[in-house]
Amino acid sequence: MSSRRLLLTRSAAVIGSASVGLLLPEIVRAQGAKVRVGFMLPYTGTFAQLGAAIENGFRMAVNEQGGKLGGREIEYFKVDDESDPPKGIENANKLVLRDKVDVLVGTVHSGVQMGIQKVARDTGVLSLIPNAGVHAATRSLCAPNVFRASFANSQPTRALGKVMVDRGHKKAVWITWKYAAGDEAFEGFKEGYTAAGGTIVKELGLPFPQVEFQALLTEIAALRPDAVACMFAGGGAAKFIRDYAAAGLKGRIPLYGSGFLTEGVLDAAGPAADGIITTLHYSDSLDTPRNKKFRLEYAKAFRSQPDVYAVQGYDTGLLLVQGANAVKGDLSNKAALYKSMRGAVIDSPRGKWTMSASHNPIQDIYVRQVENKENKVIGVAAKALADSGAGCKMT
Amino acid sequence: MSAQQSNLEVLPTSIKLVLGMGLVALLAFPFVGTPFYTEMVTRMMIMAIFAMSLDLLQGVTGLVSLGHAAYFGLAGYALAFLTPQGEAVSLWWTLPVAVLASGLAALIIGFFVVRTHGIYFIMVTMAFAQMVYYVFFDNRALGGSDGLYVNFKPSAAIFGWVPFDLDSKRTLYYFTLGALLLTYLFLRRLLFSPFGRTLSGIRVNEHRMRAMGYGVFGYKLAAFTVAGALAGLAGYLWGTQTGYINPELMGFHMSAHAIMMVILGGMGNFAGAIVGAFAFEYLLHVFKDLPQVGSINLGKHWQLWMGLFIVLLVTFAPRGILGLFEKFMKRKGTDHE
Amino acid sequence: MDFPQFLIQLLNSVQYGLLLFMLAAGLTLIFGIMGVVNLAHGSFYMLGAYLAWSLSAAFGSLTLAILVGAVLAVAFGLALEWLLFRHFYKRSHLDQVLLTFGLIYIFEELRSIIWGDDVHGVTIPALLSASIPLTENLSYPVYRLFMSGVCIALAIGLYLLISKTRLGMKIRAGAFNRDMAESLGVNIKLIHATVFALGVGLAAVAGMIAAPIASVYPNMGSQVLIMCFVVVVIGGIGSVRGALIAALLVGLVDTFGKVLLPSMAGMLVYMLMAAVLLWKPEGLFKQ
Amino acid sequence: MNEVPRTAGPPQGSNAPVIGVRGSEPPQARAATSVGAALLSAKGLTKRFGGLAAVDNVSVDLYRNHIHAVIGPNGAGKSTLANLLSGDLPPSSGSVALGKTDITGWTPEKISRQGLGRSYQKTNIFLPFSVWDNVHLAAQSRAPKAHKWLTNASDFIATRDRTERAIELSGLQNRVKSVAGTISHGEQRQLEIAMTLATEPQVILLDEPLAGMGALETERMVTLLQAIKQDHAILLVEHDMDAVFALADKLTVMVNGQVIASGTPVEIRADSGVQAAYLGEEH
Repeated sequence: MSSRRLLLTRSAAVIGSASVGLLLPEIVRAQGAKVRVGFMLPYTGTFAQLGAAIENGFRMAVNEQGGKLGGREIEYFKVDDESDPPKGIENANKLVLRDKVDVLVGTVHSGVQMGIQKVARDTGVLSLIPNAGVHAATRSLCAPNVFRASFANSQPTRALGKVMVDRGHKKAVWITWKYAAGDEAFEGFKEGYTAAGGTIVKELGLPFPQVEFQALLTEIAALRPDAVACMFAGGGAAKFIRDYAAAGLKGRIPLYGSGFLTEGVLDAAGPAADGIITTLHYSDSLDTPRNKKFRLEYAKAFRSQPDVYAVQGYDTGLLLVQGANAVKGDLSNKAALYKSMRGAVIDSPRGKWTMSASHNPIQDIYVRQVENKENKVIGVAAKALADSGAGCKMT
Repeated sequence: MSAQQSNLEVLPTSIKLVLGMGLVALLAFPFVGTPFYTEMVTRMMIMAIFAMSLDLLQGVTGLVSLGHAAYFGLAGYALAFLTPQGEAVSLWWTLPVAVLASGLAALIIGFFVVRTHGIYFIMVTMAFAQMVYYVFFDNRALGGSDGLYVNFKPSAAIFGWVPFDLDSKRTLYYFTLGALLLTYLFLRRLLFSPFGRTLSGIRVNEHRMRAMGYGVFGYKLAAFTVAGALAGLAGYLWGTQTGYINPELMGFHMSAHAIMMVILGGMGNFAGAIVGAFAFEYLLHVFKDLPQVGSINLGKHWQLWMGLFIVLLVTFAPRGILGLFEKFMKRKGTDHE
Repeated sequence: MDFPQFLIQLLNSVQYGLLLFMLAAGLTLIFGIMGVVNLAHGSFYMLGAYLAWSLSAAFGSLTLAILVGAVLAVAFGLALEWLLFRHFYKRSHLDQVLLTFGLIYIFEELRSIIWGDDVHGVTIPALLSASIPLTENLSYPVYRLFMSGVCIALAIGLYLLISKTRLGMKIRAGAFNRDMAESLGVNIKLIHATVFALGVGLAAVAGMIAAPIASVYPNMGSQVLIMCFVVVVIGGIGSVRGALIAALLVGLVDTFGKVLLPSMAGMLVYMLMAAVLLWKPEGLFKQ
Repeated sequence: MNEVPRTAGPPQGSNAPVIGVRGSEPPQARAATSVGAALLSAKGLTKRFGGLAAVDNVSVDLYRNHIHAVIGPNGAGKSTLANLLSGDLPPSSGSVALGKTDITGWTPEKISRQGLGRSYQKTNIFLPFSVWDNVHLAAQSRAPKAHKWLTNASDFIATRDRTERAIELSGLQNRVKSVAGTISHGEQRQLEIAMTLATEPQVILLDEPLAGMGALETERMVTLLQAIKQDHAILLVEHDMDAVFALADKLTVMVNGQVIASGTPVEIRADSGVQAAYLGEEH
């Protein structure tokens, strides 16, 4: 089916390029020489910061190659995806059909990613995911032309369970927003935690993106679990951390979480965050030469400190670079291109990682503990952790 | 009050002419436009149908619904649920079912909201849309926050015979254009039917309508239901084109955009809604593609431009594009005398 | 849940309800007295939060920040009223919806240009940062109680302002019948400007008071806005008392909904609204 | 509000009429109006707003071919009475019967469909519509054809005839095309009547149809009212005494929501109480 649709769009593209929509503000660009890379990232709204970091990271990786991909110049195209799922298809098509990009890099928001995934499957364009962890992208809806350089939603939390049990917390309450990312994070936590011998006393949730936690905190206090595991991000995360401390639970019932709980919000959360233990595939304070070098250069290049999103963007760049070099910049040679990307070993600031059969990173997950506004790495929760890729059939 | 403004219900010849030319352009477009723009215009036409459905409430009956997107989304979901994983489903029964589903939802919700007036109506419609939104957003079984795929476009096959194939962008384009024209003609007829006259009577002076014996509740409810069903038609087409349905389709922004389209074009005559939908989508497109000027990327701040545009529009041209156009033609007319 | 549990949840509901009231009060005033639909109300809340953050950073004192911020917000409100809103009182609700929707866009973008898109926190003043233990492992933050206190004071203040002062009398007269009020020598223009600025001020102050526990982030207004709508609709447009009752009701339903019916927590509040409207199509306390 | 000297008002606390027996007709009056049963009959209508009774235990009967005028100073409750009869306001107590049917507490639309039409004190028409559309909309209310979504509204002969008849009767023939908002005040009042007639009521309530009219317009309106009197029962609330006495077969005088007198013009003229209470100020 998708191949048939592919053929259709191709033929349509031929008709299209033969004629030019002069009535419309399309800048007709010369085909050929340059590799056309399209960023579909949030440049406005809640995730704007993440979009910027990802783009910076990506550009950095490419600039390390002298700004070339397999020897070819690059032309960048940008679309603000607004983190608005209904516009996902439209925006992706802007890059694929109008700008005729060879590579689509995006995005952050899972719902929008579903839109990109649709376009990627229908048009066969090479799609690189720098953040969104929605499972379907590398499971039931996986595709040979879709690669993820970040994580699957359940990956960080899958490693969390064992950490908690090892620290003697066998009865836990789980709390998150009731939305896809939350559910998928829970899946990982549940399997990891129960496998390690822990029991989940209760699963709490509140509507996304509500931030009135008090009722649930009260319930947690009443349930008296050994520990609490959670998955929040952004402004909500900052508020949850503060409320958790303010409710006097901090210090009585240890708080664990997916690493995103403490990414980019530590300034906002303040001392309330101290001691929180999270699991993630990266930490700013990761003490390796590779990471130090990366952080130094990034800071020099963009006059700001990189975060996990910058790293993911950077790795997305590295992944593409490897592929492009393997085919000498001829991205139309898809078979070879995909083959090399599947086999890629990415020497990332987060540590070396490889690509799973379903095109999701097989990577180490670190245990981090917040210590005066920093995620200190206190160990490795899981080595070379892979996502199951359940239901993925590459066509 | 906008209710007091005449709505150009009867379109001046000049506008009819422009619309005619527009239709010709639409008919010819797929042969000159690139696939991307063919898709874009298809989407514009879908939004135009959506906007017209709202105009029946907003422009004709004087009911400002801030939750109209709910019915748009519902039909999309209906299509997603009716389409099996492995194969295409028949257009001929799913389309009516989806439209009826939206209509039914509008009937039920309408029963609550139509009893309210003015600001209440605005806010209550919005709140109900939120309710519907959460039903889908919160339930994994209904797709949750990630939404649902429509894996195959509906098939038009009748007993093996395939009159047309919606998988082709161009076919879908003309199919949508057909739907647009039919909806427009239907609503124009409706506007001048006894039903339509009654609705506009309710907009202008509900109290007098009651004093003359009209049961306004029933009429409003009927209008709300029809509008919901037509929004459903648009939603079904959306689902067919994009193949991806998400709760945000029923969100507050979607509803507000529809309102803007109707105002932008000019209310109460449906032609305005079409013009408005095209203009609005096109403006968004333009604002986002604004070039880098010096160190500032104008395109990045598209929200600012959009916001300013809306504020200026509503401040200076509350009767929308057609209103301006008509005024302009009138002035020209008087100049000649 | 056992009885102390229940009491604590009750406290939570009331506390949340009072916060909602503080937000909705300004909205219902602007609705009721000028009949203006203001979708941008949430933006004023956000404005307040960001003001609290940037000013408290500048002055090193939240209290001072709130005082200055309130003044700025009111000034902003006056400017906005003079520049735009006063031209829209006689326009249809439709135009008002459109205007204020456009403003949301503008405010969001300006926010991102001025303050960026980061998440920020505002530190709670030292003397309010303590917590009162309720059970052996749950304690209640003093700041939340302080917020409730502020909200209650506000409620009383508004009540006195509207029903006891000359200004309040004029306001009511204006809302009841502008021509009559004008013939009584009330300067309607001035009254409207005042009320609008007051409404903006209330929303902003709510944002500032809430900033320390809510933290400050983009689009924080939009979520709040819809809740305010629900509160205003349930309470009855223009009725401050109604807003108070409705806010407490919503707080109750939301809090216990999360605990007892988590699967439908998102919808419960809207269902409450539907129920109320079936019973009273114009809210609990129609003016 | 009340410019009536207390002394002239009815005895405090009692609703006893000064003249005439409320409810039943005084003999002279009946003589003048022997036209069978009342088309509309209201018994003991009362409307309280909070404490004060705007309409206090008022009864009226309306007969075909018969104009019943209600006069009284401002705030006497005349318009409130009209609103009670037309269903715009629900009565606090008392009952209204239209023909044989009890319509107490009915909605305006139901009452209108039952055969009662009214015009309003404040011109209450469809300003953006043409005169024709105004009347046509009124005429259509008798055969709404709400289900005919694809037929043009003006294709219904019966409705069109009703519209034309009403327009002719009210003398607006040469105005059919003009927008209602643009015609003169007098014509707008005529349009009010036309719209009321187009709903083909048996009972008509006219709330100050002459308000703010010039002498010429008044004259035209008076003839118009005489013309429509034929096959309708009319309740006329009016300030213009000359017109009232020229038109009315029966008058009811209200003060402070209460009926202080009721009878034929002759009787009312003769009534000293009314003289003092009300008419005095007119002359």
